[in-house]
Amino acid sequence: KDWKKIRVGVEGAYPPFSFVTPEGELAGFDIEIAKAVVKAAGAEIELVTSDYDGIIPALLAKKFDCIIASLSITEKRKKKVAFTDKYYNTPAKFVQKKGMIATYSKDAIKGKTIGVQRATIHEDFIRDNFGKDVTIKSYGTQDEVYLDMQSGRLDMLFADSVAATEGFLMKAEGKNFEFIGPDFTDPKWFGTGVGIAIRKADTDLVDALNAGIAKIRADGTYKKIQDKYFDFNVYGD
Amino acid sequence: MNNKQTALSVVDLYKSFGQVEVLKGISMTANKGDVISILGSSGSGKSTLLRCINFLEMPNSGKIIVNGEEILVETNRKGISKPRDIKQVERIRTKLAMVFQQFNLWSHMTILENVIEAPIHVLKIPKAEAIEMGKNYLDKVGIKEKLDAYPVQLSGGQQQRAAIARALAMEPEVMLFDEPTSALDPELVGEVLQVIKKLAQEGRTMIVVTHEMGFARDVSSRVIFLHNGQIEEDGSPAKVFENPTSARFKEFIAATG
Amino acid sequence: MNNKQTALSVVDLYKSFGQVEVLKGISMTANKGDVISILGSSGSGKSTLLRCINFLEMPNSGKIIVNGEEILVETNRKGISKPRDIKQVERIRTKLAMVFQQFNLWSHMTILENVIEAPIHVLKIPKAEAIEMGKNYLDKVGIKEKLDAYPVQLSGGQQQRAAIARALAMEPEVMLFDEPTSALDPELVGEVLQVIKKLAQEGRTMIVVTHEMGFARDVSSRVIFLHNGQIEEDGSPAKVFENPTSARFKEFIAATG
Amino acid sequence: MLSLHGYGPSILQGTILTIELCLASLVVSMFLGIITALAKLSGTRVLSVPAQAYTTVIRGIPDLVLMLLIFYGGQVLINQIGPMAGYDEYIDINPFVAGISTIGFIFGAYMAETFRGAILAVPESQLEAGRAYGMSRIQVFIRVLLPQMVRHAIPGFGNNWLVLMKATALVSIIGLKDMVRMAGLAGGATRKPFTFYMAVAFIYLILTSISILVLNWLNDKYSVGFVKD
Amino acid sequence: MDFSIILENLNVYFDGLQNTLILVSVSLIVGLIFAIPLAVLRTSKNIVINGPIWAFTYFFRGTPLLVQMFLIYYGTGQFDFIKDSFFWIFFKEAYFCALFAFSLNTCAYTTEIIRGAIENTPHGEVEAAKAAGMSMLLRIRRIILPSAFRRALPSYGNEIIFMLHGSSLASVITIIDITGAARKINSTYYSPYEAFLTAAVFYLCITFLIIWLVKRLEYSWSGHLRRD
Ligand SMILES: Nc1ncnc2c1ncn2[C@@H]1O[C@H](COP(=O)(O)OP(=O)(O)OP(=O)(O)O)[C@@H](O)[C@H]1O
Ligand SMILES: Nc1ncnc2c1ncn2[C@@H]1O[C@H](COP(=O)(O)OP(=O)(O)OP(=O)(O)O)[C@@H](O)[C@H]1O
Ligand SMILES: [Mg+2]
Ligand SMILES: [Mg+2]
Repeated sequence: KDWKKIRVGVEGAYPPFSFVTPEGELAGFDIEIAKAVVKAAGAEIELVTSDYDGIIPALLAKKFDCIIASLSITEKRKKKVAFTDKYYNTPAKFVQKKGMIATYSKDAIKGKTIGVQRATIHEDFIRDNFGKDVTIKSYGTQDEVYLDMQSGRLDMLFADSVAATEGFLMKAEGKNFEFIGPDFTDPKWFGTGVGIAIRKADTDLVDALNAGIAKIRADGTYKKIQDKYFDFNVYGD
Repeated sequence: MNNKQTALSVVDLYKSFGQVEVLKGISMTANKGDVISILGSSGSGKSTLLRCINFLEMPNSGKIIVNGEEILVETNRKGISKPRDIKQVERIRTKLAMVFQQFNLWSHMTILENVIEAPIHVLKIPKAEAIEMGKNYLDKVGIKEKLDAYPVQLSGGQQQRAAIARALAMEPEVMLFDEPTSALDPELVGEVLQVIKKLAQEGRTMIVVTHEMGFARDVSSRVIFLHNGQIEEDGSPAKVFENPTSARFKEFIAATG
Repeated sequence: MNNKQTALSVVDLYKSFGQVEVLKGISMTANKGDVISILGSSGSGKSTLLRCINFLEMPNSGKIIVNGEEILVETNRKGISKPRDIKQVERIRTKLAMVFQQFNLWSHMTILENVIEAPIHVLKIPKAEAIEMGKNYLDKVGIKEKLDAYPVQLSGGQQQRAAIARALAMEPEVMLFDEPTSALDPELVGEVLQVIKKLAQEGRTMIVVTHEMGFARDVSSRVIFLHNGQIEEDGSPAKVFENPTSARFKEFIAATG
Repeated sequence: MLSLHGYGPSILQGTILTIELCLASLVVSMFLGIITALAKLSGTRVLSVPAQAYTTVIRGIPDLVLMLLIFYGGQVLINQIGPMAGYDEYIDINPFVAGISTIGFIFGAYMAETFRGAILAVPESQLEAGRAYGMSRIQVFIRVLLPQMVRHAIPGFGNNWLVLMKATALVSIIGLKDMVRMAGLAGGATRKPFTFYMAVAFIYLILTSISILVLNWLNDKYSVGFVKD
Repeated sequence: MDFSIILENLNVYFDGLQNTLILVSVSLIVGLIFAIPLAVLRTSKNIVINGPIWAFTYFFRGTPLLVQMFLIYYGTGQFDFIKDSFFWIFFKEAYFCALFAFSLNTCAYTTEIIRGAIENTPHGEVEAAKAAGMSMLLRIRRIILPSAFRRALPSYGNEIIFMLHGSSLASVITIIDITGAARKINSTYYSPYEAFLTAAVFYLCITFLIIWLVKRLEYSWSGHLRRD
């Protein structure tokens, strides 16, 4: 199959990686990377939005051809879909109301209510490691997690550190909240970075997109996009 | 026993609907044991008169006196009159049982439940007693075996008799009948009039709006003829049918007889 | 002009509903210009006969021949008979206009629209021409001024006449009337019978199910008496009313006369 | 306030999408509804049994579950059938079309019941008159049955329409950018969800009110010939 | 179809079932309790009394339940005066928000259903009650409402089913009801068929159960309509 046009599944409620501008346009790091990579792969792009918890089923259902939505490359997901190389990699962290607990420990967060986005690595991590000790609340979008954190329905949230910084802590409403505890990067849950997911059958598309990622890394496009959103290296080492 | 004891007085009753004057000064008195037939052509105000007596319609002016007690009326700022004390009206209504032309049995209750409903919940009679009494009255009108049936399951005549039993169970001072037979076939008409006749013989006070000349002539103790909202003829059946004074009433009996 | 030309033949018609045999071998012939009255007590199968003639009911056996053309019937594997060619039935129905007892005017169309509907859409007559013709027929039955009214806005007699106009506008070989006056008050009965009489005088072939003895006697050229699904009496009005051969028909005229 | 923190335009886009979605689904549901109603009334088991199953099952399952099922499952199904039928390309269903067919499919079942009732409400005698005058089955259907059932169908149809309109809110959950989704995104981004959801609630109220006016007008229009003046 | 997914996760569905049943039954009961007096007041001719009730039912019947839920769940969190008030104890809980939204919603629909039934009470039966000397409250209690309930039952049966269907929206505000369970399983196993078909079967069973119960109640309540 020749990939003249690639339909890319994105989310839209995960600032700064993807969000909707007041004019109703999709924007964000994921979106721009998607446009750049697809262009570098020599194809046209069509963006299709989907809720996060349905995004892999939707890919499998062929509603689009690949997912560029901050999807971490994990073993569990690899059973269902193929991944390209990573296009960024950032650790996950807890966020809490300032000063709620002084120092992080497994015991200290016992009994707390923790918000995560549904079907994310963060949900898996909390469920597998703290499932018995805390109350987990799963949300459709990351924005809803922030809303409930702010409104006080949640004691803590667990999310990607960059997303939480840019999407919440740096905003006005995030001023009373702070990170707590270490960076979490265990590849068992957090994988080896964030990649583009593709149906396993479409190996040619994996190659094409990998070439695309390599190309924008090389020609400076990646750096340009990164600098627009972050003042550090999101690609990781 | 003083036969002249007054059960119901209506004094100078006026009623209009909007611009239309329906009753224009009706006065009448029913003594205990009277059976008064009210005759009149369609639209002459017969139903309106009955409905004013128990305040289902609010009269514009005039007095209703039941068993010596006058129903008190007040007029509000807008000139609309209403009962001064709705509790009094409710109490007096229990003394004036009405039997409707369309029966108006409560369709969600069995016949017996229809009959005992008001005695239990309005008169506060103990349930067991009310059931006893209800059965008696159903027996009296001849439909005791139907007591567990619902109204739809009865024929017109049976429904009518159930409605009469319901009225009787209130043991009212006065029973008001509004054309109790007009919706029935000739056979049933006979049936129902028999029941009313029996009640008359027992000495009940009854006011019966009817088109049955035979009934008016043979059963009632007094006949009142309404015309254009006024009483045109009033007297014993013998008198009014033999020597009517009103020309209009003469025409009326000529046409219906 | 040969008056003996056959317009409609019914040959040995049988019809049953489930177990009930309603028509048990009916044979009859209507010549051009005949006005046949069909009499019979309630339930004797009169309506069923008319409805079989234009195949609104499917006969179990027997033949219907309209204007020399036989309606072809076939029997399927389950033993149920049905028209071999529905197109033929549809074509023949245009020659047999039926006037229903309940009129069955199409309630969503005005009177004129009712009249021109089938001529335009079935007979494919140009619209302008159909309107012209429709107005004529409405005039003929005396309700031209109502052409823009809807059926509900007309009195019973007016609706009946509109239904006749609708049938006439098909310029049919035979008109079938099912108790055209039974739902009307005496005044309207007269009105409608006048119209039918006028049509009779113009030489139309008509089959009229009726309870009006007067009509059967004075207007029709032949009277058929149905009883228990069979023809009990058949002949000119003079003959059947003066010298009835069937005992049952004697009773019938005694009761209705 | 009217600019809604700058998100006015995107809410407006969502509103337009909602309206388009409503109207398009309505068309689909009416089409399915009438076919199903006719199938149910056909008296032929091959037609009436599936029609009955369709209406019963659809009305027994929440819209949201059906939507999730059809939206995800339906595409999988199509892509399984496609290759079997010898079609190798991915069959591209755009989400808007998927939304329309999903809502149309669900409300087709409700419409079918409304239409069935309306058809039964047309007196048999009216149809007989048509037959007696030589009309073909199709002519009787188009010229007598349809115009008369419209009137009987309007009240039920109106209810279905109001419910359908509200049900389109659910497409926001499966990712279509209707006004509820836009309000959610805007509310999330500005942290002022109440403002946006309230705005959307009022837009719905306006749409409902307009619909009621139109339905009343339709009802009057089609009462002609049925009520005596 | 991979039945092992369903079988392994049946307990998730049963937990969901429990939540669904609690949500539906509690909100139906609360909604009905408030709907009865509201319906009676709604028939009042006094605009000061029936106006606000009209507005309430118009709002809740004119907007999607989903929007109502978002308004109550996320919307309340926007205001500090609510967050600082005593009520926050309740609105903090997703479960309470769902119950609150569902109850208001079903209350609005039920109010209109009962109002319609009240207005269809045969006029003569009401007059007969007046003529027997019944007070207004007694009339409402003994004649109007019992008669109205019987007429309202078929529509109310539909409302119960709509409420069951509506309850699936609880899943969008973090509650794991039947739908929530299905979404959780879909996102874990990426198998929409297994996940949602199972949920659909659960709902179908409950729906049929409701229909059957309502039919039975209708039968035992409709003795007064049967002629035999
Ligand atoms: N609620 C009302 N509003 C306006 N006019 C009314 C109302 N009720 C009765 N009327 C009018 O009052 C007049 C008398 O009505 P009423 O029912 O008392 O007549 P009636 O003597 O009982 O006649 P009938 O023998 O036909 O029952 C009639 O002209 C009627 O139209
Ligand atoms: N569709 C039907 N199914 C079963 N029985 C029927 C049907 N139509 C008519 N019948 C029966 O056939 C018999 C004849 O009916 P038909 O309508 O032809 O009588 P009729 O002579 O027209 O009587 P009427 O003067 O009362 O109209 C009746 O006993 C009737 O009950
Ligand atoms: Mg009267
Ligand atoms: Mg007949």
